[in-house]
Amino acid sequence: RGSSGHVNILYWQAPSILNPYLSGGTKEVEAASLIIEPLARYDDSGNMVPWLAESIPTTENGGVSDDLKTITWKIKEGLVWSDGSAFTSEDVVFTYEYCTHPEGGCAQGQKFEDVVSVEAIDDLTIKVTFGVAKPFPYGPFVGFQSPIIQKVQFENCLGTAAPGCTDQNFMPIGTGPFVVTEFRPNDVISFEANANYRDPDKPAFATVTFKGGGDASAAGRAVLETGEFDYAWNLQLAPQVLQQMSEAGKGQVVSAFGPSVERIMVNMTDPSPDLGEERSTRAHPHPFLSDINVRKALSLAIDRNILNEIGYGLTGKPTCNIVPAPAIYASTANDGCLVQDIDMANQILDEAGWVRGSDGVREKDGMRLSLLYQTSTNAVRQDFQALIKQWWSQIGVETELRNLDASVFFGGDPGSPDTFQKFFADVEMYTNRFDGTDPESYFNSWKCGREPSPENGWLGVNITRYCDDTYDAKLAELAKTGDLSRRIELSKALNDQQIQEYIMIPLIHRGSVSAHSNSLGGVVLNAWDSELWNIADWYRK
Amino acid sequence: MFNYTIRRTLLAIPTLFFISLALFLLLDLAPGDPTAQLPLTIPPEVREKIRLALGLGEPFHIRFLLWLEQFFINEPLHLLTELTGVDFSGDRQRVISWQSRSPVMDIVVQRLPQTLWVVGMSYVMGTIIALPIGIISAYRQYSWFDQIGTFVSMVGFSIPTFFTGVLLIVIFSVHLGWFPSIYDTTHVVTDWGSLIVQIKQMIMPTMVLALYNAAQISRFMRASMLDNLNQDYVRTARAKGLRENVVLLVHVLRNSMIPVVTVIAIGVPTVFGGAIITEQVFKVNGLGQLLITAIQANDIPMVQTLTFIFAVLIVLFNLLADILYGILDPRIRYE
Amino acid sequence: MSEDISPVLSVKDLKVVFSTRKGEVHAVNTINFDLNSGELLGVVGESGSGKSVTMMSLLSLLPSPPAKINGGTVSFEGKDLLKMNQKEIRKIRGGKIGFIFQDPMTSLNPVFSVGFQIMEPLKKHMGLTGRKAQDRALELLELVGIPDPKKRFKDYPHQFSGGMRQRVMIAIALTCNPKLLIADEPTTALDVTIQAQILELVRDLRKKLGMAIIWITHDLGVIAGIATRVIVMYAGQIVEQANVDELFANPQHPYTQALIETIPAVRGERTKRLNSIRGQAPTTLIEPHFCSFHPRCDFAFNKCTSINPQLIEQRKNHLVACHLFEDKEVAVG
Amino acid sequence: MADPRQEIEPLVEVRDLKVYFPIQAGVLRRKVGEVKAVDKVSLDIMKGETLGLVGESGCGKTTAGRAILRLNDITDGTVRIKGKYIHESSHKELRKIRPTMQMIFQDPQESLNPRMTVSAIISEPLTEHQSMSKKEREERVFDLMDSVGLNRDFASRYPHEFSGGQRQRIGIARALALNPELIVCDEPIAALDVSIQAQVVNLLEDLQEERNLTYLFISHDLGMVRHIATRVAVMYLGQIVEIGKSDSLYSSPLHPYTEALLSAVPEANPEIERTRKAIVLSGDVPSPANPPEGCNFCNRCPKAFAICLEVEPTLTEIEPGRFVSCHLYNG
Amino acid sequence: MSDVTITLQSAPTSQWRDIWDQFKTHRGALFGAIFFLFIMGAVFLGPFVWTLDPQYIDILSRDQGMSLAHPMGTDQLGRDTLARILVGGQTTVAVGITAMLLSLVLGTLVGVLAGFVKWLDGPLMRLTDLFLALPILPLLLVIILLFRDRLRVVFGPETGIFILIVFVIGITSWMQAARIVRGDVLTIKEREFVLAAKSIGTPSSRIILRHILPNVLSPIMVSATIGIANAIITESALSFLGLGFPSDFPTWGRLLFDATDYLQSFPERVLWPGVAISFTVLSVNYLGDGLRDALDPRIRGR
Ligand SMILES: Nc1ncnc2c1ncn2[C@@H]1O[C@H](COP(=O)(O)OP(=O)(O)OP(=O)(O)O)[C@@H](O)[C@H]1O
Ligand SMILES: Nc1ncnc2c1ncn2[C@@H]1O[C@H](COP(=O)(O)OP(=O)(O)OP(=O)(O)O)[C@@H](O)[C@H]1O
Ligand SMILES: [Mg+2]
Ligand SMILES: [Mg+2]
Repeated sequence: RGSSGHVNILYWQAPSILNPYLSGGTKEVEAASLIIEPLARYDDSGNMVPWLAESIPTTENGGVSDDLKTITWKIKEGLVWSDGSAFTSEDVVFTYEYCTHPEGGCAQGQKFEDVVSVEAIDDLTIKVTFGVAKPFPYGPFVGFQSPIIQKVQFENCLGTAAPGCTDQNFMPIGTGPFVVTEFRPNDVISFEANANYRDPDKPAFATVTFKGGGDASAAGRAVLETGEFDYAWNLQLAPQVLQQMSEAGKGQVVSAFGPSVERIMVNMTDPSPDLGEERSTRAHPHPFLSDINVRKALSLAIDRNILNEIGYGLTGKPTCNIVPAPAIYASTANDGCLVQDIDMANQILDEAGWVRGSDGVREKDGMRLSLLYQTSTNAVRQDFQALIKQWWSQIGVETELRNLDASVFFGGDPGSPDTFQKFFADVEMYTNRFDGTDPESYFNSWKCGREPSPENGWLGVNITRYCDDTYDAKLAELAKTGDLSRRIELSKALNDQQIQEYIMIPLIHRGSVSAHSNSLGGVVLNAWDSELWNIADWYRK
Repeated sequence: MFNYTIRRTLLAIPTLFFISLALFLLLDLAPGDPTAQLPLTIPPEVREKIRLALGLGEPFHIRFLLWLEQFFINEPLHLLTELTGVDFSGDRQRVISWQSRSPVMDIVVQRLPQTLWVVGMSYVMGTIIALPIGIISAYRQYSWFDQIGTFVSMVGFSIPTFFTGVLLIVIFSVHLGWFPSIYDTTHVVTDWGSLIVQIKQMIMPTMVLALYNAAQISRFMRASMLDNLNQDYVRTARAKGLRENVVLLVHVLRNSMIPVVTVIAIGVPTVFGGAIITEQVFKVNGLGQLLITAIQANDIPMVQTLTFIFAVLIVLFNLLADILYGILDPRIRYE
Repeated sequence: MSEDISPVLSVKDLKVVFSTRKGEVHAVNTINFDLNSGELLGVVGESGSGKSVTMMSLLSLLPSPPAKINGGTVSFEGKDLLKMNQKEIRKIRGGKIGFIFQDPMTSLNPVFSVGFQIMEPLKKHMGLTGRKAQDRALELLELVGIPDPKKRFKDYPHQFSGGMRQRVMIAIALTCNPKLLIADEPTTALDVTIQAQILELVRDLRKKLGMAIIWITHDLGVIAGIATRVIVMYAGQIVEQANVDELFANPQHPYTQALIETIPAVRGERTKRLNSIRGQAPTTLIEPHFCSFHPRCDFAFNKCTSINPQLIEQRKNHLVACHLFEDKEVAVG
Repeated sequence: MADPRQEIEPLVEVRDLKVYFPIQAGVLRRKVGEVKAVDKVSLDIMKGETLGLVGESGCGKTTAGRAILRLNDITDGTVRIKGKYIHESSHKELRKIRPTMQMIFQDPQESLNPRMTVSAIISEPLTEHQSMSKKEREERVFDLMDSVGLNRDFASRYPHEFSGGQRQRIGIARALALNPELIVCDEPIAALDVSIQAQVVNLLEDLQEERNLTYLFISHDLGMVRHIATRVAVMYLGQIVEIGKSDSLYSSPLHPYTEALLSAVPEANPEIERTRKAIVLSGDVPSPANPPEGCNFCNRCPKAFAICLEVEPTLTEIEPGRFVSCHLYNG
Repeated sequence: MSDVTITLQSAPTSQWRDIWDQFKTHRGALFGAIFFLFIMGAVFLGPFVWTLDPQYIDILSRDQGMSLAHPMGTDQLGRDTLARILVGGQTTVAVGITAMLLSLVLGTLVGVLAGFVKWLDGPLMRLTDLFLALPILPLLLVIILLFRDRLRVVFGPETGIFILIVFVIGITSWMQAARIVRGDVLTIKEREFVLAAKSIGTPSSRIILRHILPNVLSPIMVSATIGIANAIITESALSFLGLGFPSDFPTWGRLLFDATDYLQSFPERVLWPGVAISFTVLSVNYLGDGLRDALDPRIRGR
């Protein structure tokens, strides 16, 4: 333990807090994963592995009840917190209470959706009971967003008291390989090895500096070119920039694929400002995007290979699926879209009666194919926008580009017109993914009735406002199905329906990209969990 | 002079009140949401709950009054508590950052050292460089020194720091490896060696900013010197047989410094907030970076506090500039 | 005045030009004069005639560029001031030669106390420091008639009235017991009653200290009351030079004559209509090869437009530069 | 000559004119005192005459002149011009009266807008008050330039391209543009060279004759005032201390201040100068913010006696047309 | 005739000629003017000569160095850099000039009113203090939010955001000008020629227009040149912060910002916009120096 000395980690977005229940941001959750741990997590290939638990409970081993309503976890024996006290099931129960406190505003609340109770059967056994049948009961306490916090430490921080517990939020006591020695919000965290860590030989590093700030290219430069840092996270950079940086020979770029997909969402409702309150609501279908031919043409005109080459290179793959991973769920039915076919697109539009006007923009019944295309501010996305705009112009579609600050676009502020939920545009582009390895809730979000609207304060999740009975029927079936192969089948069908109706136009299956110095060993990039999930195994070569 | 000072100070109070009201209103109208940083997988209902937990639901005037109380009464009391160890503050509610759920002022205090070290130093450096340049350019007006000085200051003024910064990093960190490209805020100076490290990591950000500051200050200095060089009293001083550098550095400089000192004083607040881009480029996580991350994360209490602190500093240094003016210029002092 | 007394100051063929965008301004053009010890030389002439430039060039006080001394010698105590290096000339300035400027409002540095400004040359030239310098400065303030000098010592110039400031300027000029005092229009900015005070003071000081004085003014009345000898300048040249009584009694140059006649008197007969000199002062952009006054002169003839008259002794100790008298000069010479 | 007032009615009547400037100080900028720039000044100016106004710097000459034209706000007192009380006129009414009264300023450089051409400067009053075609206006400007002796070719030049005397002519032309009856000349020659002063004064005299102008001639050049003025008023510290016919005032000044003032003027004549004994007044003029108790002049007056320190003298007529404000004569 | 009065008797020259004559003598200004004209010509006429579409993506020819087909090379999407510099310059120069004009108009208005109208002085100067203390970034966010859509509807996306940016830069940078102008107005107001105008009966509005404004021209000129420079820099900083124009709409600031990522592989890519910005700012500055002198008849006379 501690033989490898010091390691420098650079997150260009700096963590502001180390309590993942108060801030669900990736940077916070990942930083916290050095300290606090869940009962089970996903490994680099997306398999669930027991972590603080003895094993993964299943229906087979009796951990999950047959009615799919309870799951019982067994904790490893002899676990201690970094302060030396014993880790018990009380802590797990407390974690549940902490996050579900009605006044708490817990960022990971959805992990505990449908949970009715969490009980400590004995010191090492916890039973979680759901209100409905849960074919996939691995929400609570699984994955890096749902780690266990110490009851003793957080006892007085429930509900409205939570924000006041600065010490606790900045220096949580955990079971992980490291403990915080100093925390400076949005700047830097210093860690040292946890003396009470369960594996006496780990971690290899005695101390960690976790620095934040700057931007991706500076982070890449610090690891790949100057060698000042050992590990840099989330290098969303153009492939050639990464390529040029790694030529310096100080480090290497690593990537791993999870379920993230960069896609274009098509607005099925009319975003015209003239509609006032009813703008982008299901009251008015979109004047021309309701025509599947138009949507299809838009998708056909895109060359996903070039997009990938420009924006992602080895860290992305062109895709035609909205659920490209885990591999078992990935459909192959739509792969035709990988080939750009402008002629075909033109032909489809011609046949559908969209004729080119004098300025080259197609029209029908006085309606011009003129789109507003919005996304968040990000160099790669803007390159994509420019390219796609040009391709669409080749099929007679006029495009206006707009990019919005990410904090506004993804902010969900009901007062702002620029959120992706309000979707006051014709198409928008962003990346989304689902949590863990089961896509059910993901599909569920595109259910009819879940679209954002003024009635629900624009809080819906069915962003495209697509509404279809057959889709909803398949979804209902999925919710009741426990059998994996049937689940896969249904999932693929749901995926294919979205794609073949051209409601969502997937572009790139994105991997997470990071870089580490050549002297850092043991890095196994994980797209399903925290990137730092195995930091206990890292060592200096 | 005393009256004048008091009068200016009293005037500052309503100004500050209106500034805080304006800032509050502005930020209230601004889009963005503290839940923006949450991943998309977090459902909107949860976001809404978090938002309510942050106290976003209250009406405007209540939040404003609450904030005024927190900022003007509770925070000073807490400060007092910390300084004296006697508990003045009780459990008064402090201004809490939405991002880190910790008192905003604590973080601000934490950021002060690097802000002062780097940005403050750059201002000092800029001034130190600028003054002699301004003096010489004025004394030798239209000489090659003056021409080059003008050219360099214009270039220094016109190139964005996000570009100069990256350029310096590429040259000095990547290719030459002389200086680190990332500022270590945890570094403590304890001995000679660590001082060298500190200086090394300060050089590049300091220089980038110093160039920018020096460009402006030297222009002012030059103009002011030129104004004074033509005054009658300069001729008197020469007629007394004083040496040229005495004439220049005692008689002319003192007079020329009067407007320049106020310009410098008024520029000080930018030290605290104006270096956003440079701080970003060199990862000097100072107050500027704090503001920008707070804006990006829509951490409204933090943004409010920081912008208001900057506003207070601006008003304060304007006041200070007025007072300095009086101290330097006897004509005002004896008003 | 006997001629064998060697003069304190002797200016020979002094020429000063300024280079400007429009060309070279010949501000001072071949000026010759001597100043004997104890004498008070009055210099009159209208604005721009080169009075100040002449005096400032003596001590190299002109900014150069644009000014350039285009030849000539200025011998002071046997040395040529124009050939001295910076260090030597600085010893003279404020030490051997004191200077008083026209505008007392701007000639003092506003940010230093009056005491400081008086002590500066004391420290520089007499090596006095601390108490001694202060005592001497107080003495000087007393001398120039500032009431309660101890109290006023630490005051700043803006706390003094115009007349008082001019007194302070005089005190500064007198700090090192100069041999020569050059006063450039010291009373022009002041009221008549204050001017009377200052003139009184200077007469007193001259009696007490006995230095030579050059007094520039364009008020002929002041000249009449204070000067022993007078120089009349026009367009950078001396057009007439004589003892004061002689000059007022027998002005020779048409310019001098006209000048004296244009002044309405306060006493005696009231003038019905003023005599005026037509036209206005010339520019000095070209080195004159003609009489500069000819466009305004009632007596001008051909020669005046083509030849620049020389300053010649027309009567004893009375020099005039005018073609009207050249025949006489030939006769005398 | 008989008293002119019996024949001609005064063009300007000023009674108890006061112009005070507030002094503000303290934290709240409250008024803590007043500069009594003009304090109870009464005078008449007859049609066609020149009234000289003399006095030391800061005694309130300019302020009085401006107040008469209502260019300053008047604190108290009345001003009547051509029988019309203008001290209470509104801006609109004033604008109508403006053409009858004009001003010529001390500094010809300062009083001309450096960014306007001569013709623009001279035609400004015309554009303000008369509707003329461009051609007519141009013609009028040329006429005016002729009458003040400026070459017509200079119309499109800027003030800085002229000598002081010429500039003053521009100022005079501007003042004449509207055919005024009263012109207040505020030290019109002070900034000029001796050789030029006479030109300007002669011009003023010629114009007066030609156009039957009335002048209030402010100056501290006592010689020039004597030359040009019919009557002279002497001011000290905001008050008129003596007023009378020019000749008699100069030959036998009554007020000690007038006496001292006149004696201080040097004469361009060495013989006179050698014998002349100036009355050198001690000290400076007191600040008009706190004038001395009693007679304003008492602290510098060589002839002051007890009562001067206590009682303020009033301006009384000693001889016909001769007023003095001094206890020596009030007794 | 003799030479003595030569200056006064030469034929009257036209005012513009005088200005030009004076301007010519200032070498820096002449250089600045020529260079600025060159830039204006290049960015506004250049696109007619160099007709490549700055938006056209030619993915095959991306990341090219300098060549005949692309004299300044191409960017990561194969867009022609020269065409983008030219078109980007239009926006940048237009933003610089209009924002400067706006801030000048505002600054002059406030300055003149504060200096001339006594009772407005206090309130307006407090307002100036207030604006000095306002943070530009949040302000920008708010303004963009509140007005973008309305302006987009009326003016279209690019003009709309142009107006916004100009507006934001304008209203956050007028304070210096206002202060300087106020100070100058306060002194000019006391000058005798203003009193002369009053004695003629010129109403205040015309006194301001005819006498005060022309005489505060030189501080305004100085503010103007600094203003252009400032606006150009601010616009580029906005690009850095991801605000500002649509991404496919080139400006020099954005080109420079986008290129910094490629600083090492393609250094020329930062060079072009960098040089363009600095030299424009520089030339404007020298130009301003010369203009200030040339517009002042007093200096011109010397
Ligand atoms: N710095 C300068 N640059 C150019 N010309 C100058 C400069 N200083 C003086 N001159 C010129 O030199 C000539 C003489 O000026 P000087 O100041 O000696 O006149 P003066 O007789 O002292 O006038 P005044 O009575 O106004 O003081 C003038 O024509 C003036 O224009
Ligand atoms: N606007 C003002 N505010 C305050 N005090 C003023 C103002 N204008 C003039 N004064 C004061 O009023 C007094 C009279 O001034 P005024 O200008 O009338 O004097 P003057 O006789 O014209 O002097 P000068 O001969 O110097 O022109 C002076 O003490 C002056 O300081
Ligand atoms: Mg002079
Ligand atoms: Mg006056």
